[in-house]
Amino acid sequence: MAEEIKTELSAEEIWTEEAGEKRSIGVIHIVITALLIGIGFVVGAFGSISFPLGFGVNFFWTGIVVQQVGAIWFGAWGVIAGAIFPFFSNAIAGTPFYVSLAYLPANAIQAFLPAWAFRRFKLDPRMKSGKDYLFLFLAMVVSSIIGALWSVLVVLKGFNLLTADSVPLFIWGWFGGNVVAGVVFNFILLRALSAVVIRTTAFVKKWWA
Amino acid sequence: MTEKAPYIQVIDLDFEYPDGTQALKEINLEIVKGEFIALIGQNGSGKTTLSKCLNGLYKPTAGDIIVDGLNTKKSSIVQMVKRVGYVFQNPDHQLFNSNCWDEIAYGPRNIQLSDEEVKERVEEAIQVVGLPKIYHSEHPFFLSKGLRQRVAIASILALRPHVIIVDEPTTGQDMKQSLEIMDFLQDLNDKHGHTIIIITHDMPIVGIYARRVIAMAQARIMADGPTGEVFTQTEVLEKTFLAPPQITQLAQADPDLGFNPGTLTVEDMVGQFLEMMGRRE
Amino acid sequence: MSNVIEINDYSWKYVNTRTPAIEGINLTVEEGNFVGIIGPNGAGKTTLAYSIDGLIPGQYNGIKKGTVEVFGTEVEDYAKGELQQLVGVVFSDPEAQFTAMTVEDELVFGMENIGLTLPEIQERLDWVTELTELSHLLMKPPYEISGGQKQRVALAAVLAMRPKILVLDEPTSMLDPVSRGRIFEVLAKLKAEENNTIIVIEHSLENLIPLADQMVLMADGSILLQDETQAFFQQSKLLLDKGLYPPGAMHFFHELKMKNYYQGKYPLTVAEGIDLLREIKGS
Amino acid sequence: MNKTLLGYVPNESPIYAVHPFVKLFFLLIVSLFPMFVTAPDWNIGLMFVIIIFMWISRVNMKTLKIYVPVAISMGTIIFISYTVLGGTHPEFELLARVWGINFYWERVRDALVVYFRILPMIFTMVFFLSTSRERDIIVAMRSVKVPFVITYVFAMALRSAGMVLEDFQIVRQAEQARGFDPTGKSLPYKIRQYVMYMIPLFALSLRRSEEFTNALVARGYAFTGEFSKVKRADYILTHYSYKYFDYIFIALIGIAFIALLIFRYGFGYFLVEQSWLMRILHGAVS
Repeated sequence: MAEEIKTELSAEEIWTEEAGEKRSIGVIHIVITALLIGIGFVVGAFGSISFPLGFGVNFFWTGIVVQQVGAIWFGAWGVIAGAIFPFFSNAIAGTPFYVSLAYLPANAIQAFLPAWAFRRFKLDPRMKSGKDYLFLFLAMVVSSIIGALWSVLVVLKGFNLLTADSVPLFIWGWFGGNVVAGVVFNFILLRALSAVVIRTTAFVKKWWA
Repeated sequence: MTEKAPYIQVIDLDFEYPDGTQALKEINLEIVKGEFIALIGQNGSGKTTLSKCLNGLYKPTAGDIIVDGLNTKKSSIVQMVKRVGYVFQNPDHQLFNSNCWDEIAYGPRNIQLSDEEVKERVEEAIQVVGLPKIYHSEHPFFLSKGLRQRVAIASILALRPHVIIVDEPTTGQDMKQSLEIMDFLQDLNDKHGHTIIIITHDMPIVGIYARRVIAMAQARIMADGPTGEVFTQTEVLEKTFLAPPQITQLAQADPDLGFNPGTLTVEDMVGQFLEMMGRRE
Repeated sequence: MSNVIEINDYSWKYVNTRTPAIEGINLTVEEGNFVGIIGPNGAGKTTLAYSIDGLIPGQYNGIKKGTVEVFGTEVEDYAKGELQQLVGVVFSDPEAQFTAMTVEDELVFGMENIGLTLPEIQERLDWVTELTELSHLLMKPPYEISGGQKQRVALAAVLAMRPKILVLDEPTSMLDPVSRGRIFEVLAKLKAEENNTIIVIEHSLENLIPLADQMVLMADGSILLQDETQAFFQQSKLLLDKGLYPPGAMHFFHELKMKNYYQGKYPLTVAEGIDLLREIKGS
Repeated sequence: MNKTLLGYVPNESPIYAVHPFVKLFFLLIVSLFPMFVTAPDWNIGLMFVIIIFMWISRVNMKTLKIYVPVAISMGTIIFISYTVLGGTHPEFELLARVWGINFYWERVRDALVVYFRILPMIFTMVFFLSTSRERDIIVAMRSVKVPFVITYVFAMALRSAGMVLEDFQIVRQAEQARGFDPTGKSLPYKIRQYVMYMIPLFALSLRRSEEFTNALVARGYAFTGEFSKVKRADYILTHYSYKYFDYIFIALIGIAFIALLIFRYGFGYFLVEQSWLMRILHGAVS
């Protein structure tokens, strides 16, 4: 491994297949999905227990990093893991089964959107330019707004857990808890490990392989 | 030999994990500056736990550990890391930064040294472990296990602890790499006066390098003494599921052949043999 | 005896690396042979093991030249999952191989994968747990047992699939001397009772030498030496040059030979060494 | 002691005799009960029933301590949501007015209704987690024929969660061994600590993903292709069989749910208006 060539890939090259390159779904993707669920389970539960607002909503949700960085690196597998693991981490942190289940689409969107932005706009996961930061930040904000609206309006209201007047608090709670944690973790983690990840076989260029 | 005051004193140490597992029982131990010790025993015998107690990562459940006059129970992390450094078994657990230079600088920065001092210590540590320049800006993830281990050792060295504990330095290394790492630990011991403690399963390595062996089994110390002596205590070794290196076994096998049962290295054995042949001629 | 493995002019270069991990290797292994492979780290031993099991090129990207044939068929021509029924691999870190909650599930996993029926699974489970002395641990989580037991579980999990070829990649590098000995005891039983072809990659030669029929020395991606064990170790100088230290007894006699105190063959075990010493001293 | 997802249950516990599927069924169905019940009386009753089940199963009640802060913070949030953030409602009965905040009876009542609805739901979850081992969940999933790859991902995820927890401890120690001391430091400094944790955790997982994959492939596991369609023997299920009482439990849970629905929608039971607890409370505060 030590004699690895340092080929500086451009952001464009990271996301495009070389001529003749064969990429296919393999056992490694199943494993990655499982490992991401595992990390998310621990990291997410940690956030949910440490900074609770209630019903799995919290001020500083560390799980977001697994959700968003995971999907940027591992495409659809990261999205799947990002949608599923909050179910378990919330459960451990004391969120009722069906409430957790109903958060699923919100979590899927939060994982999907940044991953989509990176692939659509050919951003560099190693965070090389201001554009990378700006677009990731926007993706984080937009996805968290959608996530917050879904989870609070559809779920908490749907389950009749909140009054209409307290909805803003929870929307802000969910949104802020995600974006603040995301800002703290996402950039640093991407900077620290993207260079490593894109050279591994587990890295997903398109959505599935 | 003059009687030196011990640098580390372990008094009636017990350690229990939060889940109730008794990991260490009635440990009493004195370590003097400049020793080269091998901590041996089966997996799960308590070697790693003891090491983590020595540098204050674990606080004793009962008993005390005094390092350089400080009780580990009452000392801060910074006080301890300047005295006892512990290199983790799996280097991946202790690599936090995205290039080797920053990784080695991480510790010194944590204890809030000035930039110049950080630089000086990193350069020194890099030199001591012999990390080639091309790797300084490389991500530690991509280094071979042997090199990652060196970065891990350098990262501890940069804190300049007096005692350096290395957990399984030779696991997964070939013999040549093992000898390289061990030679370099021996250098630290000889030239720089560091006290070295290695945890290992590699008996030939113990025979060649360690001057003192502490053998553990079931959370207790079963034997403690000069290497050659411990390797002759066959009953104790059986209890600790250990066997002396093959050369020692050869020397011990037939007392009539007249080899010293405490023989540790091939060179030693050859020397004895030549002496015998010389005497006969 | 027929050849179960035939490797011809085989090279493999991982993507992103400068030099091939393996270059121009030729190797044949006869059915039922016990082969030891030694060499410094980075010699390509693991790459060779993965190539025999189809992990290369299946799971890794790279460039392949030459052929690797197992039971007369090129590894790439096997269907996914088919080759692994013929070749079993045990890795050096037992813990990294566990994915089940109990030792029993761990042992059963592979057997279920290859579609065995319940009675077959039960029968093999009994056989393998007795062979590896694991019966009392079946209900334990595999990561809560001792290191030696873990590696026996990893070995048993592969054995339960009854592969014709067994490849062990540094199976004892994480173990203490006694646990190491017990793994080799299992291998000795297999060698005596079954007709498996066994390939062991090891740094620790003490246990390997008494069992191996053939030894292979690898360095820098090539095979430097391949011979029957006794003849192989008469080349101690080459081994020492490559940084491979023979076990104590052998090393001792090598030193004596260098000093012209000894001319014969090197002993493979301590017992042989003692006999030789008695002879020398008696003469 | 047997490790469950939430700590330990003693070796001897009647809960082991119950088929894992029954526990999963209990979680899925009983979690629904409070959604159809607004009267706190019944929901509190349900909580007591679950506590009795836990006691019978000899669950170590100490593990439940981690939920105390969750329960308190949730209670507070709900209460604030219904009072401070409850808005002005002249049509409601005003109990008190403190610093310009209106405390209406209807609002306080609704807060209690919601709180006592959410608590039993949490209790069912906790009961499930504290009596189920990882293997139970796998067995439950396999016994209802969930595709193998899903149960396996699940099993591996649980396994890796265990490893991440272990790694987390070691990484924290490794950070300390490098002189990282958060005591008495500022919040940004502490946050940096968590950021740093994350790097080795991910790096370790990346390395493991390769090892795991090799181990799975070497054990003949195929995700795609001919051999992925192999019929699995599900050996693990041979250790578990449904006994007569398992059927009784399933029937009881099912009947209770149907009865609940009939009484709720057929006869208008379980409504907050019929709650005598609320009546007593109302009498006390107004």
